[in-house]
Amino acid sequence: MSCRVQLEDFDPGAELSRLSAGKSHVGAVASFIGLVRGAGDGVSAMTLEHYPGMTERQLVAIEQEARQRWPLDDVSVIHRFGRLLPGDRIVFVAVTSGHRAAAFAACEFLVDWLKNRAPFWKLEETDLGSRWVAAKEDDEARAERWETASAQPKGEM
Amino acid sequence: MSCRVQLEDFDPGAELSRLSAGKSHVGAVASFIGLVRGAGDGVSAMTLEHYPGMTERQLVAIEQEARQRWPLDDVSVIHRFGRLLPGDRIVFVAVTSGHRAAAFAACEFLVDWLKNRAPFWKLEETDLGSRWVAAKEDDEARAERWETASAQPKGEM
Amino acid sequence: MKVLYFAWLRGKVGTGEEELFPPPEVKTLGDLVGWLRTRSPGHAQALADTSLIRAAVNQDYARLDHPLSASDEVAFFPPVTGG
Amino acid sequence: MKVLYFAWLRGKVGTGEEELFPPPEVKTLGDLVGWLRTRSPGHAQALADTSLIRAAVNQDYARLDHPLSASDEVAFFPPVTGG
Repeated sequence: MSCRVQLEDFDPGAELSRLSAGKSHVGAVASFIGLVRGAGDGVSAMTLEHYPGMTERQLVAIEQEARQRWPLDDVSVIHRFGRLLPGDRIVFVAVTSGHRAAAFAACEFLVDWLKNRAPFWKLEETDLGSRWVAAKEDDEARAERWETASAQPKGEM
Repeated sequence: MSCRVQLEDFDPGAELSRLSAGKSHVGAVASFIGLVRGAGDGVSAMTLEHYPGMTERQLVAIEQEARQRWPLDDVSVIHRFGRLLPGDRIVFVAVTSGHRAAAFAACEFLVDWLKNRAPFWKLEETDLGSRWVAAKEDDEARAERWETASAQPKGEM
Repeated sequence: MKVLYFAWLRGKVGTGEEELFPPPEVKTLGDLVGWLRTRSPGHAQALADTSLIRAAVNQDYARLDHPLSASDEVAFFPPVTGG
Repeated sequence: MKVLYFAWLRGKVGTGEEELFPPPEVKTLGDLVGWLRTRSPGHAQALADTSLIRAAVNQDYARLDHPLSASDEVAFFPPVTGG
């Protein structure tokens, strides 16, 4: 598994090639790229703050959980922080497996986890000033579908 | 939508960049790469035969169906034919959307469709000679989950 | 009428494509299968068990009761295995 | 004990990180929240409604009844919005 939390942009093509290079037992590579949306929402830029160390630590646990659920070959996760503009890449998740069902399910599982558990916070810049983005109920509900052991506790903190 | 059925290899990174270039309303890019598996299965190479024209024609229909189900921005499908070696890329599907749930679902839908409806046939080369790969019940079952209008009829042909 | 064969059906029939002029009583895909079986032992073998094969008329999947006309493109093939 | 604040909590508290020595009666995360609220109006405001915030102890999510020791790293933050 490779997990990077970084300021710099990344190259999805290079990551995808690296994950499957020289492997003849990997039939499926499922991947996800998250991009900054802007314009329509009036967002001119955003700054991603994070909790260094906690993401990496939590990702190790969630990857173990994914491996218990599905037969995976490899996992790559990259999450950027810092100031980003609309259209910029924020996050990359790729999963390789012998079969596509496992690759798709594990990739979506990891993306849901990143959205709902990884300690990142978005500060949006708009014409009216900057504001911290509120968490979406929808994201929490999606993550709860998986009933993960490492859930972000709700309510009573 | 872009759909290519081709002999040559493709560059997933270039495709992914093209799909999201200059778009600030696309929040999510879900993609899938299918690779030839070998070694463990005793397969030294395979040749993909196809029905030129039918895939492209059917893909237009299935993409329309995907667009009715999910709000999609763009779709790219590449499927190779000809002789391929273990580790070679066979197929690429990428979907862009404002939100990840739609991108993931539509991408998996299109891959299932390609597996179960697109007119391609694999001839595997093994130590014992070459053999046509039989369709998997599992693939048909996965495609039936979607209950598509353009199903490959079973049984009575 | 253009008739195409793919994968192992092509091997059994001995060709991937033939231009045919079925008699007027061939009105459906099922009629065509019956008529093709009489053309050669290879045709008969390839089309022996319709539960093992799939067909398309003008590049759309079709069932045995699908009506045919002289200008149609018909294809016979095993269940697909791409992706 | 190292205490970290992220996003809008950091703004209200006025710092992202402080090294603190809570009294012995602070045995749980809940006790710590109560004690922190007395440190400044900013702390009180940031930690006023625990339903709006999340916490981690040693980089694992934790609930209010989580026990604490002097060497722990504790973090308070809003529900996450990454990805």
